[in-house]
Amino acid sequence: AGGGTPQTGGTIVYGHVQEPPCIFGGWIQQAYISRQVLDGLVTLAEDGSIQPWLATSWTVSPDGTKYTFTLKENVKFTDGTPVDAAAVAWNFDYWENKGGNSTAKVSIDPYFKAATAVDATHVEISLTRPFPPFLTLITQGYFGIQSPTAFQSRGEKENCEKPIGSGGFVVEEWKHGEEVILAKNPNYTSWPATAKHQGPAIVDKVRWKFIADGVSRYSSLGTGESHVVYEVPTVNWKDAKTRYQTIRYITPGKPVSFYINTKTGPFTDRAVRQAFAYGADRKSAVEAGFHGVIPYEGNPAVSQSTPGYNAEAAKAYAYDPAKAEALLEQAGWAKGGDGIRTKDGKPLTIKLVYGAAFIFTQEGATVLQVMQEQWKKVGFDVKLIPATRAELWGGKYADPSTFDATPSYWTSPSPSILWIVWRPSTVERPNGSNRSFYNNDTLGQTIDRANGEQDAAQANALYGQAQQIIQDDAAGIGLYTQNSTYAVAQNLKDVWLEKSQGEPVFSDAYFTR
Amino acid sequence: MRYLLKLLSAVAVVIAAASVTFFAQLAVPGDRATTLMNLQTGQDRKWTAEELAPLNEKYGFDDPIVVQYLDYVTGLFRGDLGTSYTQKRPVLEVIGGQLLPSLTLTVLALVVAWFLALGVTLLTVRRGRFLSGLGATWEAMTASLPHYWVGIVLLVVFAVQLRVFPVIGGTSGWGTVLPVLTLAIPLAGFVGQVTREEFEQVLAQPFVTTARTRGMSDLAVRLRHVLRHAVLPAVTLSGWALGALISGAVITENIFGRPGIGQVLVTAVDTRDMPTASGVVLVVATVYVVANLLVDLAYGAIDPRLRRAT
Amino acid sequence: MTATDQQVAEQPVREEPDTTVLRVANLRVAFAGTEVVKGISFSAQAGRCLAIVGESGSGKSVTARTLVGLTGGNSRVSADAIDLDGVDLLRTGERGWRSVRGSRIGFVLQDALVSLDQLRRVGDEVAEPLRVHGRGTRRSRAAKAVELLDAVGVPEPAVRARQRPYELSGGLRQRALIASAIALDPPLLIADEPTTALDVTVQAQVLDLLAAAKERGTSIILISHDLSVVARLADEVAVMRDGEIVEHGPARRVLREPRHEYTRMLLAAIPSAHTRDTKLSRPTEHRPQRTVDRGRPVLEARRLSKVFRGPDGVDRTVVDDVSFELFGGETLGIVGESGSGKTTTARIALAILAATAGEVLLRGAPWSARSVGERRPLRKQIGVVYQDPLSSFDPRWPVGRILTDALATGTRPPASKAEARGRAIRLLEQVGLREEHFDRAPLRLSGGQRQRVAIARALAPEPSVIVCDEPVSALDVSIQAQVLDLLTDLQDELGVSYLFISHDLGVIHHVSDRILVMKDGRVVEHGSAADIFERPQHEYTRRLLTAVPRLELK
Amino acid sequence: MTVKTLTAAPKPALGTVLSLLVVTWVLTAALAPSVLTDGSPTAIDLHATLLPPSWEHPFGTDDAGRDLLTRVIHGSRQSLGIGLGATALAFLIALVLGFTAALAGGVVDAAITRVLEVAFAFPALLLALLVISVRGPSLATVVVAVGIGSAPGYARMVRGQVLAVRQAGYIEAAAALGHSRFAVIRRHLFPNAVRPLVAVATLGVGQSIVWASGLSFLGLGVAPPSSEWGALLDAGRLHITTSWWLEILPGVVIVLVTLAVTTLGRTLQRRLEGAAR
Ligand SMILES: Nc1ncnc2c1ncn2[C@@H]1O[C@H](COP(=O)(O)OP(=O)(O)OP(=O)(O)O)[C@@H](O)[C@H]1O
Ligand SMILES: Nc1ncnc2c1ncn2[C@@H]1O[C@H](COP(=O)(O)OP(=O)(O)OP(=O)(O)O)[C@@H](O)[C@H]1O
Ligand SMILES: [Mg+2]
Ligand SMILES: [Mg+2]
Repeated sequence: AGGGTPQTGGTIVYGHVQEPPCIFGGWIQQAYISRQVLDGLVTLAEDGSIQPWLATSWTVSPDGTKYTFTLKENVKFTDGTPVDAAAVAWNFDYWENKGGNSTAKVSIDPYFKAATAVDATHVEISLTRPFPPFLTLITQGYFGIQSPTAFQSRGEKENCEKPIGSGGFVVEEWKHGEEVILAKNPNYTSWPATAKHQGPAIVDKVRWKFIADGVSRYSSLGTGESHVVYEVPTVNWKDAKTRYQTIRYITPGKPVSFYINTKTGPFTDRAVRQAFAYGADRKSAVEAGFHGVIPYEGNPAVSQSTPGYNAEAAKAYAYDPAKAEALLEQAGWAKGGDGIRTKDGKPLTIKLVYGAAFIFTQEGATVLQVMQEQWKKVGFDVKLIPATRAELWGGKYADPSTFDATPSYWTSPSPSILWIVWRPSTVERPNGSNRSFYNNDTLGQTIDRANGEQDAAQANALYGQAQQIIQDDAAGIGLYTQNSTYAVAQNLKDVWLEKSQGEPVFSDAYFTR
Repeated sequence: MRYLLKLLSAVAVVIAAASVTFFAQLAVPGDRATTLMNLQTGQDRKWTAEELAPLNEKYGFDDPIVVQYLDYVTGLFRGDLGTSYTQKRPVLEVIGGQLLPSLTLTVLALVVAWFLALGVTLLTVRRGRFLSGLGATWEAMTASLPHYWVGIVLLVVFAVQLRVFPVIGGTSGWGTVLPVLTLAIPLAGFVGQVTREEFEQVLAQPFVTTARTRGMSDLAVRLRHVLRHAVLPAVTLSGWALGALISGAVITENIFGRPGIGQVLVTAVDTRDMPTASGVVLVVATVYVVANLLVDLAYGAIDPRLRRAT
Repeated sequence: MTATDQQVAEQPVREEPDTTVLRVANLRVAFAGTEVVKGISFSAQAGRCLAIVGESGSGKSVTARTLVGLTGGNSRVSADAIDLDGVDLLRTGERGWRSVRGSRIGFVLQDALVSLDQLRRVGDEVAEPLRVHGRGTRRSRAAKAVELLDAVGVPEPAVRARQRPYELSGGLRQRALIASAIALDPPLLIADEPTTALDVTVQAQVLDLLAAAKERGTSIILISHDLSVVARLADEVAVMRDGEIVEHGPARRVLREPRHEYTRMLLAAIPSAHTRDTKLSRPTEHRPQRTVDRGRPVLEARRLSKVFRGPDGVDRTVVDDVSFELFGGETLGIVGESGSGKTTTARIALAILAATAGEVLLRGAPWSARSVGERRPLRKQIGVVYQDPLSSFDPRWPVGRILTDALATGTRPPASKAEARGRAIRLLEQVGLREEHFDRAPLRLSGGQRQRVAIARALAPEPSVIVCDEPVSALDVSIQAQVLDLLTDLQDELGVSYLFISHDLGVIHHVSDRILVMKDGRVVEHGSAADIFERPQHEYTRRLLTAVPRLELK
Repeated sequence: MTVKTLTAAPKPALGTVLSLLVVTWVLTAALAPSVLTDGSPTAIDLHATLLPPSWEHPFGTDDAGRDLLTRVIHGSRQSLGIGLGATALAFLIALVLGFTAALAGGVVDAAITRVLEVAFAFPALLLALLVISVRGPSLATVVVAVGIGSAPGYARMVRGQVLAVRQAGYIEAAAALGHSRFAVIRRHLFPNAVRPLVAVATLGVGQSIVWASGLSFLGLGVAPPSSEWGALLDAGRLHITTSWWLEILPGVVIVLVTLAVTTLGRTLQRRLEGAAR
């Protein structure tokens, strides 16, 4: 709204939801906060282009397997040690070979070969095969560069609580269970090309609070106790739009879509999977559950904000109960007295396992319940099985025998996520992330080709084909996009989201009076 | 000698509780290394043996259970509760930071509950049909309130609408008011109910009539004579309540964004962070045991007859 | 009887009009519509004692409580006057009552042993009236409390003042209570059953204490159902029955020459030496001559002793080398103060409790030495009647079930339900109850009726010995008389033997052929009733006997 | 002449009647929900979402257009089931432990007492979390979690009760009549020890319902689309500032039902105690 005089200093109170166990790690909750502390090599711009950050420029070898980054000079970690090529190389080595960050690892596995320091300011990263998404992938928060000196000289605890990077903020204190206090790094010199201002952070501090309860979180903005809140409850979104600056980020990568167990159970039959997709008005359900705030996503493979998104494929399987019933009839599932279909005396029971209260909020659970009702009408007996965190993380529902469908998402700025999620699982290269157990060699080859394709248009065409294959086979069923929503108080300007994963950036933000 | 025995038995109870937790968590299906891997990646999948090997190695998950247990218990005697798998910090530190807010919350809740309960009881027991009925109903009603419903209603009314208290006050003084009330109101109902029952019985005792025959006013009789007798059951209840509240406060912590041991416990169980979960139980059990020792002392102070019995 | 006597009896107030402290006229009290005090009038004079006597439930305590405005919940009180020194208390309101309580009227509640706050120091309790009425300082009150305790004859008053009531014996507690009641030297002292809970020896001391207060000019209203207690203190007696005063006059006259039928009955019902071979409730009737078979004892105790380990880990010998023989058709009385080991002896005799040493024989055969299983079939030979019958009945069982259950354990278990019922009803009739009581819950029976059911239950298996542990101590005299008569009737008819335990010497004297006197777990004296009462050998026995209040008037 | 009237101790007459009404209503809802409502608790109507209370929808509708009153009525079976089931389970455990401890005495008693002590020191929340980790969230799990969680308290009560009743005169009287130990336990000890606990159990039912709703809050409750009351509260939470009825009304129902059950329990307790005195 333009008005107001910019101020220097002040403390931003930010209401986040979940508290991660450590500030640095492979969980998106960790990326959110480590983005404030650690800088990456490169960053992703609004238009999808790669922009300089710690690396001022880079070259790619003609065969696409060698990336040489030129580092910004005189950048120092907050422990005073230089951000040099050796440090960067050490970080890559740590993520890929020392188990330092398993998400970073799976993102660029098996393409990554080695990182070597050419000289103080040049680092060379070699790949086993050409992999153009590489640059995009390393814009993610998992690839934040830490001080090797600090890391190696300190204990696990310090590294967990206070990673040392060269970012706009340093971790001043972590009041566990309550908040992380980030203090401005006064010597900040390594802002990304996408930054809104040059120089250290304008505010003095950020209090990164963990407020699990949606009502409290959103209300705190209204009472002036916080300035920015994450995950505005959808019921409050309309209100938020009128009272605050709002930012909505549609996460790229795999949207919230169902993995469909193609290995055992009724969904081994493609027709049944398709009937399942036709059988529920997913769009209306999503609108009802999320109060029209979160967009429906028909494409199970990648979400609409991902480069190379196949919008055509997304249109398949619009709600058509008649077609669903016809498909089921053909597949030999006949309706029984109670409306539930059976085949060979077996009812058409679908075990739908979902992460209750964290992957799926109450709002998401409503969506499932609406669809459950609709599926019942066409003859599916869908059992909603809420899984606790302990169960999911413990791998209780990892085995194909334990579920028929399970919704989940995987954020990634690149369509190469398809490789992680849909790559066929083989004995020598098992893929535990392919939770549809969908082993389609053609699909695997298509994605592989796309990943290696230097020409962007060509690559996107291939990614598009891959999405089509998944959709045609109903190996997954789309549901909605993963969203990050933020509401920002009117007197706080220039809070922006980085493009790769939607993390808030506070180093450019300032208060107005 | 008797105190030494008491102390020993208290220590035994605490260690037993922690041990039960240790084994109970082992009995829970699912593999710890898998959980940790999934946790690190935000996944819910299976991992290969090689992928899990470094974690198994690091935390000794492959050691025989007896060895793991002995490690743990001997650690306890050295004052070492182990290191959190997920937070990489000593459990003592993980819990240490959360204990004070939890204790503050629960102790204050207990105190406030007592004041509410005694206030209502003193003013309403046997004070005419209407007042007594009102008091009894109030107690029964507040005792039936689900905690988080109270919390959310208090939050919306007093913090969001009236803005008397902060929404996310954390551990600040004002911020503690609503969380304390959330826990205290239902507890006050409980305490009130047992006190009322006892109060009614004591009011009918001959010594109360005797006090009246000396010309004492009703209020004075209640305060000087009856109260002391009537609080005994509520005192017992308090020992139990303190132990129960401290882990049960998780809901309140959740709503008001407060740190606390309840949150730690829930997260630890979710993430199969065994040392942390066992540590929390150890602490809660200690609080319980200490609270009950205090109850014993309070008993003795209130009713010297009980000093010998215990 | 002279005309003056008559006059005094009818208009006691006029005798010394100047000294009237309290005047009550036409007092009525009703609870929830039921009138329990039905228009009574009396007055109290300075330096004199008015005794109100009457059976349990006649309205004595209610009257007393009404005099201090503490009648109780749901009550309706009306009177033409309750005048205290010319002030109508009924018109004073709660504030007025409070200013009178403690300062103008001292009150000693019926339940002496629980009338002091157990959690406060005795001194504080005694001095409480001073504090309430704003007399003195904290320090001076403490001193006064010690003084008061000393005045009522509490030894080591300074120590006692710092103790708590549960650390004091019953007698000391009763005295402390009286000290508290007279703390402000009220002109009127109301004492409701001040001696009921006490041993005879202590009873005497308390009565002396009240007598001393009377000497000092205090007006005393003494409430009791025990005429012998009244006889020692009262100048004037009012006899209450069903909420009315049926007879009222100078103590001498009322006790010596009762005019009302009810008063006469009360007096006759008091068991004593005189009543030995008569029926208490039918004074003219004599017991038939009995034959006691002095051959083989039915029950024999040989050198019993019992050691209990207390909670403090210290062993206490509660029964110490007790031996006795009980012959067929005989009553052996055991008397002794509270805690002397009477009940413990009885439980050992019943083989419910194992003795630490010694042996019990039943009909010459080993009894206590047998195993539980071997004893079970023999149990029908020995019955028991407990002190508190109510707690010895399963609260869920009606009378009929209690009796049929007992019949089933007997020598001739009933073959059918109908037979059981018939025999149970016959038992009820035998103890003076009727068929209508068969389905009654024990809770809905009066104390005397309950005791009869207990006796019926003891009789059901047709035992030859019945152990009676304080079977009448909870009953008032008239009902006590009926129960004692019943027991002697049964003995006359069936020839049962009784081991009869009581702390009441009158009762023991009335029923026993031979007597065992116990003190501190030992038998200090035993012999025939005549020997014990007329030629007591042991010092303790003599002390017991002198302490017993007697009806003989000065 | 003056008349003085003092009022009596409160008689719960009105409260008892109202409580009976509420309990009748909830029992009807649990056993024959169709008597109170003809709708289906899962019937969605995406054109009638988030409607405030009205004649047509007395409790309003939720974000899937489901009628909240219908859901509350149909949820009563599970909520009540949890209350009754958990209390029954707790009592079963408590009776076994309590009687064994009190009757066996000695080492057994000491052992059980210690176990109970540890159970008390053990946070009930953790117990629930563990049970749910093993079995996954479901109605049965909630019953087991709440049941086991409240058993130690009852067990202690049972033990105390048995010890107290064992002292009673009628137990000795029965033994003196020559009844066997077993007969005495069966005919006198058991019924008299258990009877006062009936009222306690009634109170437990209400508390279990409240407890279970707490589990729902932590995402550990009964699986959807169940409209168990705790789940309704959980679902309504985010709506409290926008569609208050979704949170407030189920809460009021829980409180009323618990209050009614508690009131009846107390009345029952007074009756039983009165009769036993
Ligand atoms: N608070 C009360 N409510 C109802 N009835 C009462 C109350 N107090 C006493 N009564 C009844 O009043 C009658 C007289 O009782 P009271 O206590 O005066 O008898 P008492 O002569 O003192 O007998 P005891 O010798 O047993 O002490 C009894 O029938 C009793 O049940
Ligand atoms: N089970 C027991 N354990 C420990 N001490 C006991 C037990 N039973 C009785 N005593 C003690 O033994 C002593 C004698 O008790 P007993 O009941 O035999 O006395 P009593 O003569 O019947 O007295 P009372 O006239 O008061 O009934 C008392 O000091 C009592 O405290
Ligand atoms: Mg009386
Ligand atoms: Mg005795």
